[in-house]
Amino acid sequence: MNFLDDLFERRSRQLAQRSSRRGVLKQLGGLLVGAAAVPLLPVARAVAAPQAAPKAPKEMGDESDCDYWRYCAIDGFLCSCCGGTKNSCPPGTEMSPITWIGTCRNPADGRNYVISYNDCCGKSSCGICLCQRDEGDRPPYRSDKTNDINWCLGTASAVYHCSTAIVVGVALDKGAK
Amino acid sequence: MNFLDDLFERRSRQLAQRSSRRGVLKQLGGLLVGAAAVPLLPVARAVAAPQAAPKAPKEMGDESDCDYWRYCAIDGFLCSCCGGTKNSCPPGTEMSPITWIGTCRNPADGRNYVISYNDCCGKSSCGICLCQRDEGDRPPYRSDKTNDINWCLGTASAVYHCSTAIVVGVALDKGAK
Amino acid sequence: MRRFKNRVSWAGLLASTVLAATALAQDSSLPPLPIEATGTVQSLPAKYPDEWFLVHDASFFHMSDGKVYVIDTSADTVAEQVKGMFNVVLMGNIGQSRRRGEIYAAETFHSRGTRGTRMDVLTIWDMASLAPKGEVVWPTPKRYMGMPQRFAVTPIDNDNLLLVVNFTPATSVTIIDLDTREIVNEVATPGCLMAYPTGQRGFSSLCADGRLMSTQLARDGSLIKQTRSDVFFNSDDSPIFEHTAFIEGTAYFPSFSGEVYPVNMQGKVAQVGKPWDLVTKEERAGNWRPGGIGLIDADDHGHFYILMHPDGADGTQNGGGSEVWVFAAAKRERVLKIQLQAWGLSLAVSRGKKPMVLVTNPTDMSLELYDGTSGEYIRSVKDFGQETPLMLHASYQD
Amino acid sequence: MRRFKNRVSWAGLLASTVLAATALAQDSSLPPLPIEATGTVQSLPAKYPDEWFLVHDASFFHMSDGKVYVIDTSADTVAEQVKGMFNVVLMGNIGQSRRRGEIYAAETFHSRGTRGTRMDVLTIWDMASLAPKGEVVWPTPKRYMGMPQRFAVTPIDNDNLLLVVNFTPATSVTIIDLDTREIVNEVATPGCLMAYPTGQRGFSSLCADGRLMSTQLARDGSLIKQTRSDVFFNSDDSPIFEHTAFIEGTAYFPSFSGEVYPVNMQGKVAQVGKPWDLVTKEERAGNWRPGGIGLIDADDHGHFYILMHPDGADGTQNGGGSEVWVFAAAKRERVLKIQLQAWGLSLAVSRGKKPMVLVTNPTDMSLELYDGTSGEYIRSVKDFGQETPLMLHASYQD
Repeated sequence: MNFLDDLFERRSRQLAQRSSRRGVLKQLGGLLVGAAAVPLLPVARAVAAPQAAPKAPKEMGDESDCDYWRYCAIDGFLCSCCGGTKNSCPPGTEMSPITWIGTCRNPADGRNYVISYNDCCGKSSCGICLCQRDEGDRPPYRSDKTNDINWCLGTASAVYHCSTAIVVGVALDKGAK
Repeated sequence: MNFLDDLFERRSRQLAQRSSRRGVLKQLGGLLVGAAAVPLLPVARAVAAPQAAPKAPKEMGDESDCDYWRYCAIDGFLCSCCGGTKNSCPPGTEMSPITWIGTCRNPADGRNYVISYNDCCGKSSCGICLCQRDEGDRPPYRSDKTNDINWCLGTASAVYHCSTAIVVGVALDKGAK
Repeated sequence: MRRFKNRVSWAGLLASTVLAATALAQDSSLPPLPIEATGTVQSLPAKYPDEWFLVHDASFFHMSDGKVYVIDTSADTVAEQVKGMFNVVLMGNIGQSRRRGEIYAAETFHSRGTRGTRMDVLTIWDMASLAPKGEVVWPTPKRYMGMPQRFAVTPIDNDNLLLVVNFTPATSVTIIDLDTREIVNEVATPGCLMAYPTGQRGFSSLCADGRLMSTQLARDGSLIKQTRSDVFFNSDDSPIFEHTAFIEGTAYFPSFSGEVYPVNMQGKVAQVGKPWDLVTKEERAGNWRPGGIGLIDADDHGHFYILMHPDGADGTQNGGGSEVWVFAAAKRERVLKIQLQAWGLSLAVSRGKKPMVLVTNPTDMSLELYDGTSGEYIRSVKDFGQETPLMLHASYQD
Repeated sequence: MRRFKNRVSWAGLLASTVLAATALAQDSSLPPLPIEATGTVQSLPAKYPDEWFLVHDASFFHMSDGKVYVIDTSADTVAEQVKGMFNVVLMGNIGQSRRRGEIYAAETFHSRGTRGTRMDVLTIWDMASLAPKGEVVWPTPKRYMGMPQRFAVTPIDNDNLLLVVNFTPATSVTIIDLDTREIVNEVATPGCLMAYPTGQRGFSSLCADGRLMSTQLARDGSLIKQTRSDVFFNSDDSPIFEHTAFIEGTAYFPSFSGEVYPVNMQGKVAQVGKPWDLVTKEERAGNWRPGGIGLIDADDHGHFYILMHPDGADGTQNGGGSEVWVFAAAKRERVLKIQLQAWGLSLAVSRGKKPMVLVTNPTDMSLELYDGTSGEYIRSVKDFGQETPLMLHASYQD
């Protein structure tokens, strides 16, 4: 019955994932006017873990799974499935410097982290592990919170390939998005 | 059970049709050297049907069906399904002047006709009614008989959209291909 | 199913096809078929019938090969339904001019397919020939790229001017003279996006701070004035969709939570009216909410149609809905609920006497047609080579 | 199935996902995660392991967006299997140089996507970075476009020269110096097509009249001599495939009817050997025949692998097969039959000690991996965004 399994897996993906160009990558800050700007992040820079600490920083879960904690506000193909990782681009692509910031809770330590969703650009749709999590998504007029925009901006090519999720700090408060 | 019907229809199409870039359009003549040439056709030009003839020329069948008699050596998307007809291109495309010639038997009159399979070019794959009938197909080194080549040659754009099947004469003998 | 498990049957299937094609009756006394012309190319009517739609398949898995299909939804077979298509590369957007018989497509090319120099182009398609009849090239590429929109490429001023939305992420609107096919101006819309026609020669944009900004233009496309409305929604807590339906000069903007904001766009400045509920108290308890991509559209009879889903929550707003609800806008009254076959992601409603609703079914990416008056399911449009037909347009978007 | 009939469950599904993600155990005494670098891009080994394949998805429904995926077939999950990809536009062809660590892709661009000026380009990809490191532009576009081939882009002369096949329909071969990345010559191959490496610095082409033509080149790519073989097959009645497998300098060309022609390519001129049968008398009675696109490939142990199907007839030659047969070429002996899970359309065989067979299954366009020694089915590679992965290449095509 492989045909059937296959079908339903596909349908499931379609239903759950194809329904929107999930924000892929989004933009720092709210009202950018006239030219690209780099607004302040709602971020307290995380202290690097002490070398001799008895405990090490920890994450849990599968970074190629849409449910992975960092992907709370991602939308697009997971670079982890495309030859990249959760925080690096597949070979031969270019990471977009302009991103949208999400705030995700790391279940391992209970902290909220600011996650930068940097797109990898310059090759066409990776096509693998399409992941749509619209939590906190807003329409494109709210550009700091939207995932319906192609964030391959400021890159040599505007062609979207996949999305990463990079820890850029600990969130000051849960509400910061 | 629409999901299932759909699945099997799709599988069926894949099995029967996706397996090769069916010749789409093919080239007149055999050994073209150095530059495109227009060799003689193995064709007796059909006399136009007399105006007062008691009987009219006749075809039968559905021209959007891969089984339609003219498509005996076609490979590609049927223009009949793409906004064109069996012998005309969809709006905004350009018909390739370089074609492959097949010989198909019209079941309505029992005659063998020479059919020119002219590609329509300049827009990307129509994607509809992919029809693969490899009868008489030969590998690309036998270019007058191959359907594995993109025959959008001599057109402004080399992009393949769909294929037509045009009656260009009555075949002198059944063997002419 | 058995025939696919039987590994030898495929070849047999082919062979039997061949036999069937030669086993028909024949009459050899018939005159031979005439020689046919080569080089013939079809054309379409300059004004498309009401039953025709433009189906924008952004090809999410192959964005370099986006397509817009012209579909006659009144026909039964795919061969009759598909009237033609044209390509729109890299998450483009389209607009239409009935008066000029033109479709405008904002698209993006790179000199090496997916790499090399980027070029943003507005391609002008002739509706009758479906051939390009002109183009406008951006001096610096900056057009808005994202999920398809209805108001990112917008003709105004009796189709004398065309507005194209930009995003870099700085926001602006490029203004094109449709007679000369030249860019005549670029107007910054700081913090605001999209171009909803407003007044005789202007447009409004939705702003991140919960306002609308209305821009008035002169005949030559130069800026007369920009006016910001009061704050009327909160884009954090009570966002409205950027998708809207126009009925007699009023744009109806649904909110995530199930209200609708009527905005009078007939004057020089958008006038925001009082929002009203799309859902009853009971429905609100069931978290019925609007959702989808192209989730709302209007007919010619004062009705708008909107995709609704139950169990709405943060994250469901883009996913579509299981029902289409039809409202008489002026009366603020729901007049019909259409239960979809499976699910709907985007919709469009035909113009004319008999409104028909075309809906993208995301479970198989087919299109389903419903009678806009009775809600009856009519037919599906499928197997037309589509990958992700994410935005539907009635053939004229006035 | 029920969950798709239940129209409210989709939204619920999403919501439960969110809950699940926040319901795990936590230890707040852990030090916080460090800040991570942005801008990191992965790279690959300069020499790919034996288990890696290049999967050419010509994207038959979106040819402007063809893709080549680098796939590690030894891994279990798609995330581990996919090492990267690059685009190849419009029915391209690829070749590889192990010595240079380069992949060559002949592709075609148009200035407006699917229209405008055509440009034929050889793009040189670095295997380690999967980034383009050079290109060669045709002065006049003429490259061969069609179903993907293994011998349309062929390095020769210890990878000093690259051959690219042209078809307009006039046939020729463009010769590129891989040091300077310049076109050094174009050699007409009248009536003959493809470029099979022959001798130290030459190639052979298959001719419509049933011959092979061998072309000898000088170090600078200039033509020394072209030699036509005797007629050894009839392209009407007893055609051979243009697909072949090289074993120790001999190319094995299967015929439609189930013979194989060994052609010694070690000298300056191709020497055609005596054909022998792939099928027994009984199998011939059952019309077992070769079929497929990339239907034949070789391992490093003197074996070739070929897709075979029963009930063969005129028209089945491109359709693939239900089995892969493995032959010890020197002994003219079949050593293994591999029953495929469903059907195979193209195959490639890995190099190295343990040959593995990768097969395109056209029923769902997945790839299936089989042990080349035991015939055992190992795993599938699927859901990697593929549309029509029509040609497979072992990671080094020596």
